[in-house]
Amino acid sequence: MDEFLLSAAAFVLLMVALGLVRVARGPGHADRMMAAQLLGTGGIGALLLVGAAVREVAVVDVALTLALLAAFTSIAFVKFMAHKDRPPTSEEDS
Amino acid sequence: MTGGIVSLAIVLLLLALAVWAVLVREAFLAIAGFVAYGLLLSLVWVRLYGIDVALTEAAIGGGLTGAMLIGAVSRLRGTEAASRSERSGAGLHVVALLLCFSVTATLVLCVLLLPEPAPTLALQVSENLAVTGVGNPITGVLLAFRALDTLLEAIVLVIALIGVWSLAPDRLWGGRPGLRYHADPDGILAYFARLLPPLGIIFAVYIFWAGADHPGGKFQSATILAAMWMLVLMAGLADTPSIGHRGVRFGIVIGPLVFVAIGVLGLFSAGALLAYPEEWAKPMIVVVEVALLPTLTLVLGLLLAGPPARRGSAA
Amino acid sequence: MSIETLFGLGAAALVGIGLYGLIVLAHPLRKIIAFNVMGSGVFVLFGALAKRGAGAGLHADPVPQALLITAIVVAFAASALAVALIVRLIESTDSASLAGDPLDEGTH
Amino acid sequence: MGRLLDLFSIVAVVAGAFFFLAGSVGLLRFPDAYTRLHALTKADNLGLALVVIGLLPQMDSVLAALKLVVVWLLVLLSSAAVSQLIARAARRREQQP
Repeated sequence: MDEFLLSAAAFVLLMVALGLVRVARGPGHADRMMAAQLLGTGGIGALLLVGAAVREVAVVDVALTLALLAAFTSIAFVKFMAHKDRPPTSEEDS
Repeated sequence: MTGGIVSLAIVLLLLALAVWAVLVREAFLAIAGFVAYGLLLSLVWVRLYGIDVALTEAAIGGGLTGAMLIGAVSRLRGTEAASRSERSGAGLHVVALLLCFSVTATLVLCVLLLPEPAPTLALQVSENLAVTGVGNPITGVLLAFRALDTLLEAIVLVIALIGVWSLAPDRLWGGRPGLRYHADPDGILAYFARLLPPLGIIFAVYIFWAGADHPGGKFQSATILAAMWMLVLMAGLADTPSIGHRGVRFGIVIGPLVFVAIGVLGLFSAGALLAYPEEWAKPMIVVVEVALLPTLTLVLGLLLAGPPARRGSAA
Repeated sequence: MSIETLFGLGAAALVGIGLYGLIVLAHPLRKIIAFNVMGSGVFVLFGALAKRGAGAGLHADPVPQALLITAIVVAFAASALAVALIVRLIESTDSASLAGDPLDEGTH
Repeated sequence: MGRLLDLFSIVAVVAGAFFFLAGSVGLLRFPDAYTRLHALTKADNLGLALVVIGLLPQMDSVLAALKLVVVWLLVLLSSAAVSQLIARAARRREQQP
């Protein structure tokens, strides 16, 4: 069983690596964001699989932290894209 | 065997992302690669049985650092193109390659020639852990056996924050850090920023509490809290406090102050700096951790927010 | 090959990659990223050493692991300070060039 | 019983891995940002969901299983919000000259 879970983790990681090609090709920032999102989800999936294989319960906590913080980083990225696409005057009042 | 393949896949992907983050043309892409790299690093820590480290890495390496770099890249104002033309000569590249190759080769030699059996303090830690009253050996090391490191770290963080603040122009001293974000008319971000923080806070409290006996603790907890705070700011639901705010400054110094006070108390009650009297070890560790939590949260969040950039309304 | 050796070798390569970027890249923000890559290489090496020290019922030596946690947090603080310096440099000179002293060249 | 649960885990995890495959292939092969987003959300929501469902029987406590479900819900939530924002950003880009 553990062997199977580890192979599944390796497979998911491989798929994530494939998705990274999209980061390289673009063309827009939106596409790159999507690849980053896939990487986040795939990374969390691989982490859960590895955690179950090595019977380390606390890995679920790591996955929870990642899920929370990945959401936060994604929003920072999206904010940046919005900032870049909009005329720069409306964003700040300093 | 399969475990080896997973580890190999992680290492290869990690190296590919590192090369990407260093060599890719645009800074934005380098940062996207670096965030992915941070995520993979937490997988590395899980493979190396450092769950506490994995938690910290997931929170800081993948989360806060990425958000901070993204914030910086949006303020580069076209300096990127300028510095691309500022190419270093081929000679420097060759010398750099040679240097890096020899550094890596030396490290490889060191890794291959490590002493057997490996030196370790695991035995001493697990023998003495019972005295501290905590069950997580990492927490025991952080707050009892190597408490001085943790104390100095808390102080270093405060100094880093003062360093960041001191970069403000004179007229803005005491003002509010960062941009004022306006509530997103689209509403999704605002909705998200109302939904996520309560969940984040519950989880942060859980991680904080779990830290005594299981992986977790104040660093991870404070990072999550800081991220949730920044999320609320980015959605425009609240404004960053001005750096002259009394409560903020009090929160920033409370952790190190309590830590030092308890450390000095140890001189009288247990005969050494930062020593805990035997019965009182656990409660004192809890007091220090609770005091450090607001300090770490405020410092991490404000480091992310940057130096004051606007005049505070009531500084 | 043991998992410690594998990650140790990977870490050695990461240090080299990061150091190369730190020297060659011109833009300071890129230097920070490269520096973080180099630093994480050191961290992973440290983690591999911690794993080697497993014993007494623990999967790894907790002392280097605890130091790693402080190291990660301090690395973040140092990067934040460096980023603030760069943003200030750009705001006051409109350039991110580290070559020479901008005040001498009279850009403002 | 344990055998049966293991089998259930294997089937669910394999199905989840398939959706990750589909998501990656879609991200690479689909022609524009919106269809790629469609492919991505399949990996996000279904792929991770199936992996989580598959791992549920492998958890040794109810709390751990509950946290596993929360991980999935969090990813679902942020994926929904972020996809919206990504699609909006893609559209804004299109409307600009």
